[in-house]
Amino acid sequence: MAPIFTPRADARLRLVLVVAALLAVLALALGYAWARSGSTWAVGKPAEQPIPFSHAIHAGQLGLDCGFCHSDAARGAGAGMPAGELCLGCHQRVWNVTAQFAPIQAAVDAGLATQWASVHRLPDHVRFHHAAHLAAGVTCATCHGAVETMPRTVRAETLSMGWCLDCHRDPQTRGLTPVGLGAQPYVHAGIEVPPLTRCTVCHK
Amino acid sequence: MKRILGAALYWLFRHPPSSAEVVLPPRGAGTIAEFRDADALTEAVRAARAEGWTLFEAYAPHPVPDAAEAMGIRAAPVGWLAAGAGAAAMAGAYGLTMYLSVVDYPVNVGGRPPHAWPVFLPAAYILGVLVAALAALLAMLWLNGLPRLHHPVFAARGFLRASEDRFFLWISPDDPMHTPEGAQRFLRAQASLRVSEVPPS
Amino acid sequence: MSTESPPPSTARVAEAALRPLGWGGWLGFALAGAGVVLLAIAVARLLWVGIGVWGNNIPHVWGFDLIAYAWWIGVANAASLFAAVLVLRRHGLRTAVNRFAEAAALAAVLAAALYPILHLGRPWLFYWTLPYPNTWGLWPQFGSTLVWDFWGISAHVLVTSLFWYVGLIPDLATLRDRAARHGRVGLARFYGLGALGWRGSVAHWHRHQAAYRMVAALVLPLLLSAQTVVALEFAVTVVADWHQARLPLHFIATGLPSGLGIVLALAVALRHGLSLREFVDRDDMDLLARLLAAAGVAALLAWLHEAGAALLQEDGATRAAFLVRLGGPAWWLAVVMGGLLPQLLWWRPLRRDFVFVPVGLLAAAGVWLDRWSLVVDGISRPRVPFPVPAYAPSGDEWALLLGSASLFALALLCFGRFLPIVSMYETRHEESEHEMEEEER
Amino acid sequence: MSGGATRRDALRVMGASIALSALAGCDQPDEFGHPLHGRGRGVASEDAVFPTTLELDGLGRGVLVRTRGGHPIKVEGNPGHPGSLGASDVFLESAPLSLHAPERSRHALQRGRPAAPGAVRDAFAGLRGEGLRIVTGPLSSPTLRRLVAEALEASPGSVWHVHDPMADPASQAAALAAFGEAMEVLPDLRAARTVLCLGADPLGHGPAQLALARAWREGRPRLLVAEASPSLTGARADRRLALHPAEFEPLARAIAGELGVGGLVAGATHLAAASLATALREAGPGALVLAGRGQPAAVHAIAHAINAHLESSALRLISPPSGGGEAMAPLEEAMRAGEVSRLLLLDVNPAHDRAGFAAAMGRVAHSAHLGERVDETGRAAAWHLPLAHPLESWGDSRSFDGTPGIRQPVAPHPGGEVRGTVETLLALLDREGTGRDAVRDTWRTVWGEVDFEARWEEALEAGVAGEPAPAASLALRPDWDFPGSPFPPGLAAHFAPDPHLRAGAFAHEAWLQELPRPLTRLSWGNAALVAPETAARLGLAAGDEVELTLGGETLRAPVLPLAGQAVDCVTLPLGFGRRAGGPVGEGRGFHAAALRPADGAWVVPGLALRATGERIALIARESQPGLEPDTAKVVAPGERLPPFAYGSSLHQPWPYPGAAWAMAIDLDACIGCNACAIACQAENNVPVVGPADMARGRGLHWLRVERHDRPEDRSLFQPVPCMHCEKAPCEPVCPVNATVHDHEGLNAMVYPRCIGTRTCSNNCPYKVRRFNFEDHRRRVDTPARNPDVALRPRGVMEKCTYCTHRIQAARAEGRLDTVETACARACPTRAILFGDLNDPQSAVARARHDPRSYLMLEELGTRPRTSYLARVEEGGA
Repeated sequence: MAPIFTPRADARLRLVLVVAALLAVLALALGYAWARSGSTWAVGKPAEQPIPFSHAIHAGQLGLDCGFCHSDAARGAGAGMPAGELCLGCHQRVWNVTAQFAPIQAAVDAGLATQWASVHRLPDHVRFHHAAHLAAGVTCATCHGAVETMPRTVRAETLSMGWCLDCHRDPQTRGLTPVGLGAQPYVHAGIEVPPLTRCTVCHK
Repeated sequence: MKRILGAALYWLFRHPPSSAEVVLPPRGAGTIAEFRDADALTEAVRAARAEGWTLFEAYAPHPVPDAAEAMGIRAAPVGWLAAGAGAAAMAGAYGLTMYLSVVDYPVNVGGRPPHAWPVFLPAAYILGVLVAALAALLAMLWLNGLPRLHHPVFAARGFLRASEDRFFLWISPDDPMHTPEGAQRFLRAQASLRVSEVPPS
Repeated sequence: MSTESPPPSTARVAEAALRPLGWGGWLGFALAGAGVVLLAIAVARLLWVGIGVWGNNIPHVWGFDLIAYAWWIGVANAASLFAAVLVLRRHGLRTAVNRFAEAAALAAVLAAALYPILHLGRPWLFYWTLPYPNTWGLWPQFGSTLVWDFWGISAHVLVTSLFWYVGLIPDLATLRDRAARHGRVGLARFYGLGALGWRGSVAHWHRHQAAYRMVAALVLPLLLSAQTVVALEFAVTVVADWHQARLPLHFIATGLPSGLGIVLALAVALRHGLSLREFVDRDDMDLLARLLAAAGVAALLAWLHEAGAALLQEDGATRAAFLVRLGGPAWWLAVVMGGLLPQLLWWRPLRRDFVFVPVGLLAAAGVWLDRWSLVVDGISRPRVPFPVPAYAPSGDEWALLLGSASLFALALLCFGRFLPIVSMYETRHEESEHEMEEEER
Repeated sequence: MSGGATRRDALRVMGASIALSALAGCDQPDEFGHPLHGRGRGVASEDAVFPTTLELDGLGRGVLVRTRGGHPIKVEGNPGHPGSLGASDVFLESAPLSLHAPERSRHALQRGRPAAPGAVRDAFAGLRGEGLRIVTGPLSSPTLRRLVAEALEASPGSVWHVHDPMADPASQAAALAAFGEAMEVLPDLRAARTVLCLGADPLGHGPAQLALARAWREGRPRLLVAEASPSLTGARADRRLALHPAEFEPLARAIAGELGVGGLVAGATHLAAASLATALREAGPGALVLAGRGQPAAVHAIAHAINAHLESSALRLISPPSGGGEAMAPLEEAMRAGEVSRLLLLDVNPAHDRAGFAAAMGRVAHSAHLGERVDETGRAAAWHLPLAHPLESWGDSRSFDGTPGIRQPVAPHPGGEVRGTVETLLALLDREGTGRDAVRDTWRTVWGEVDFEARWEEALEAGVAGEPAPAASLALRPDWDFPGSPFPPGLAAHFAPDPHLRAGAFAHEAWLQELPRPLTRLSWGNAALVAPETAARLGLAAGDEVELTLGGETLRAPVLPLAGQAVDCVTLPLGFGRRAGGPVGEGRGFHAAALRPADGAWVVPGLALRATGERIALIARESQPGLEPDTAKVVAPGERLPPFAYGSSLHQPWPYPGAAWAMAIDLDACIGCNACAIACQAENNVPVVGPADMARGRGLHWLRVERHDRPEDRSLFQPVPCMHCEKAPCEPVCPVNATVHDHEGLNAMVYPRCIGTRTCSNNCPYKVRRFNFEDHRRRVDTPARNPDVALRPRGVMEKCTYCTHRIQAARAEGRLDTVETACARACPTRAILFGDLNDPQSAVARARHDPRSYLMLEELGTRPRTSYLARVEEGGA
């Protein structure tokens, strides 16, 4: 009687095995890439803002200092968003297109806060202190990118934990000088321990 | 690159698989003899070796160590491959553990030193055993040339009983000494129940 | 085809796998299937609502989950330990029971493997115990017994199934040819794929035997380590009653009656359910029964040691904690059901199939109660003053337990339905060896 | 957070599909496009702290309120205010929680239905005029007293009644008899040497607790306590007697007799009298006798007499800051008689506290109730007017010693029809102007126009607006004594405020409902407290339901046998059995006030009690003893404990350069007031799990206060936070590095990394780790939450962090030497010390070398950073 498997069967078997293996590898590779791709982290995606504010004009063409509007960055945890009064203070004189500033005007009149959409919001369990980073020598652009070139503000970095650790593992080699006794590396059992990678440094 | 790809495709789709024992139609697929028990088969194998046949296979429904020895088959490589793979896996696992928890991200866990070697051992050990077992199976398959779903001998008359209660000796047509007549003559000389030509498949 | 010789002895086994399913089989599948559906519901509720659906609290953070896990591992452990020893010793009993002992072990490991994942507060993140490159740059804590256990349980599943499959390859070839003879080509192809083109050349056999023994030899240390890791999850803690070096040994010893008890009950089911009395014959059953009794002795020694060490040798806290366990019924029931009951089997007149089933299952249940005594009663009194409400398992937990048992049953039914439950080639081998001996005489 | 929630939900559902890509190394990107508040006018983006005043029983305590983005997130004591001295209690700590309670009234209701816009004006119009009755709580507020007085003038024949369920008529009567005018005794526990408390509970919860507890801690007088039901003072007593209510007067008279107090009309004998009298005599002017709430007037009078006789220097007499006002009984009579047509109830709930009041209100044509929520009174009244939260409106008050303070709003006023008490009275008087103006007017009249603005600013900044009331020097009148009719023996009903709910005013605070009571350990309910002997005699066990009959009224309640309870005295905690006022309080426990007679008596004889055979599940978080002996050590005075002996270790200890945070808890100072526990809950967004899960043992309190038994049925309280062991057993068992040590020795819990194996909790010998069996985030995520502490999702562990966020904030502000955890900040007796071990000068470092210092479960070698100071008792352990 005829054998139950023709010679072709072996070829098919091998084909199936090889394709399955390739698919598995492909899936893992795709997952790996996806997790690290900028789009996954909303890099370069602008958020809906109450008014079409352009950093390119203010920080770029006019050359305003970041601290002019984000005045808390140098001393506080949050960088602070400008009060409506600050915006209108200038814009009553220059470029006072009232229609455009209606949302801010409304907020100011109501004594309420202007609701900007955050582009760099970190998860609830993360503590980020602007002043500490500026004091250590980190520039605004390190995390926020070249905002002075951005007509619509977008995220420049993934802000993933791994990305933070790139600096925190060894700030000194990047020319940064973290302040505070607790920030100096120390050796235990012959192994140098970078203190800025401890959980409580960044986590609530 | 192109060449590699071509080679791969050839390996995938080559048909029929080119292997020492394989014959291409329309030639006959060798000569086969059927035996009643293991002893007869073992004798036949010894005789075949004595007469200088080189490309032949003996089939049995259960292990026949004597016959295997008579054919000069060595099983040791299986064990060695498995052991080697296991040891390598064990070392690799420990190395990875150590690198990740000492070099890559040292953490103060319960006041232990980063390189707390005793607690790194169990996982490494288990991994070693796992890989060794896998290697044993793969080594066996590889040395046996399996998986191989199709084989000419399956076409032989009554060969289905080879997996139950019959013993067979098959001489490949590629054997330099092989001629249908010569093979049949030799096989009939053994205590075979029946000798037949394997039809091409 | 040649039909002049008598049909081979193992034909019955092969036919058992090929003949259509009887009403009893259908019933079995229906029941087990229903149980597995229940399991699916319990798991869905668990994932959606959370651990809150269970009866756990602080300090009883573990309950049925860890009890069932430790217990299933014990069953699997004892069963494949038993099978591996038979193979290595080339014991006559192996032809009869080691194939389904391996199968039982495999099914038990599958049931056990549910729990390590499902008991998590966030089960969908179980893979965080794997060292894979993630965007946090974080790694598992390799010192944790739970990480060891992750590898332990994965290795346990894989190696147990390897052990089972390697032994199965030649018999799959037999089924392939059987099916071909019946002209059922589809079925033949199905088995043929599993057989990987096995054609039984003596070379195949030679290397196959080497690999089979190799895996069997590897099963032993693996089982010990798998069981030990489970035990270490308790032993490395500072919980007064758990923090003891004797625990791994205790788990292995007390695990034996559970595995052997279940194998014994299954053997009876085979003898009658699939009417394979001559393959699993009286002597086999006798031997198995006496093994269970012996396992009972081992377990009794373990319990004796436990009590002695805790009461005479350990510090005050441990003694107090153990007295709490003695206060509950679980410990005593475990000793009676898992240790004393099997002792009856030393007595020949009691070695009857209708005795084996209840004794075997009760022994297994007894071991489950031992795990309860450890996991629940063992932490019912913390070292410091603390309000401790009683641990009351919820319906979801019972459903999960029942479900995992059904999974076990379903796996075994599938195995018994489609595969040879007795190792055919080894039976043949044995017979041929007998013939030779007779010839020599 | 909602973004986070959905993110996690999504994961929960499609966990499997995510798993693949995740295996390849992805975690969830954070949420994107959350609103970020630009600064509103006058709103700081960082914290702002406002001093203000919050009232308890009408008496003010100065607080500092921390706000973020204009929302109060934490209340702490104002060090400059005599009513708090920088500490806080459970009531102050839970104030911000009720700000965002969903059941709060926002609109006026007419007969239960939303009133038409503007109709509220008619309501006030209807109130003005002939025979207006104004019911308030006890008023210490100068402004309110002024406005009430003006309202009375405005409408002829109107009367001001004070409804105070916590009032003690007997003591007022006694003061009148003893001194001829209403006087209040301010004990000075700092100066006292021996204090005899006859049912008095100076260390117990109340408007003066914080000050008295601090004074007790500093002076450490000898406490001799005779009481019918266990109290916090009794727990800390040096000698404690459990007396049946009938025994107090005889005891008092006997002591007075022993001391030869003049003017004693009737004598008596009591076994304990001699020894107590001797103790008092030895103390001389340092002796002090305090008679407590519920004692007959005679006992109060005798206490005054003994103090006068011994020329005690440990007390001050002041005129009560919240005196005045008519009683309620006549009002109720008049209402029943239908003689009352206009009734205004300002932030009081007599319909709950007084059995027949709701019915009587039915006969009042025009009644209006001002309250934060529609409570029993609000339901019975024709009008319900929404009251602004104390943190939202202007006001002022006096503390227990008469020190005035101004209450300034720290949260935005809800506006609309919501009014503060002051604004409501202004509306009644049909005056223009805001509450702020009214308060300023009051103080302008007090201070005069001269540099008023400066004083006003100063008062606002200091949180204190003047001096304590002057001490009156009054001679004891010769005819001070009036023997009351002897108290009959037999079962007596003893009404008592619930430690957390008072008479029910705090029944809506979920934190206070859930936190186990210090002594009964009850949560989410009350029980009739009986002596174990009584329970044995009646064959009752904890949770058995009994039917209580008193003065014709009957009531069903579960019993709880309580060691230290006087035989034949049944204590009935008030504040429960609410039938309105929001889901948190409604239907919890039994309504003890229903049995209370109209005269507001605290102790009533002739209670009948019979078992119904039913059972009621009590949620009593009573701890069973641990396996290890003496986790709470007691030493004799001067006794030294052995220095720490760490277990030996294979590994060299991990170095901690920089700071090494540690805590020391003085068991000898702890009075078990639970302030630390609630402060921790407020600071760390600890969720409320509800009665069902509390009963199951799933409470999430990070800091628990254990109660240990001491001789004479006294108690030792032991706060148990995380020990932050240097060799933490919880860390090595975690498979994913979710709990690890940081470089300053904190045992960190990383919520986002936790997968919920719970093995760390299993391995924590101190049982301080809590597990989120459910997702509580939505309920916690109000504007009152602490934004510096992350919310924990379902299935993760959590525990005390040593307030690591406060450490980080302090580091950022460069004031690491002053960092304090929330519990340490709240503690009225400064029993909890926190600081840096590497700094030898820090209080913690010094406490570690105290001879009383010890570590819990030291023998395990876990090297806790939290150490304890043993309690000191005569004769030691």
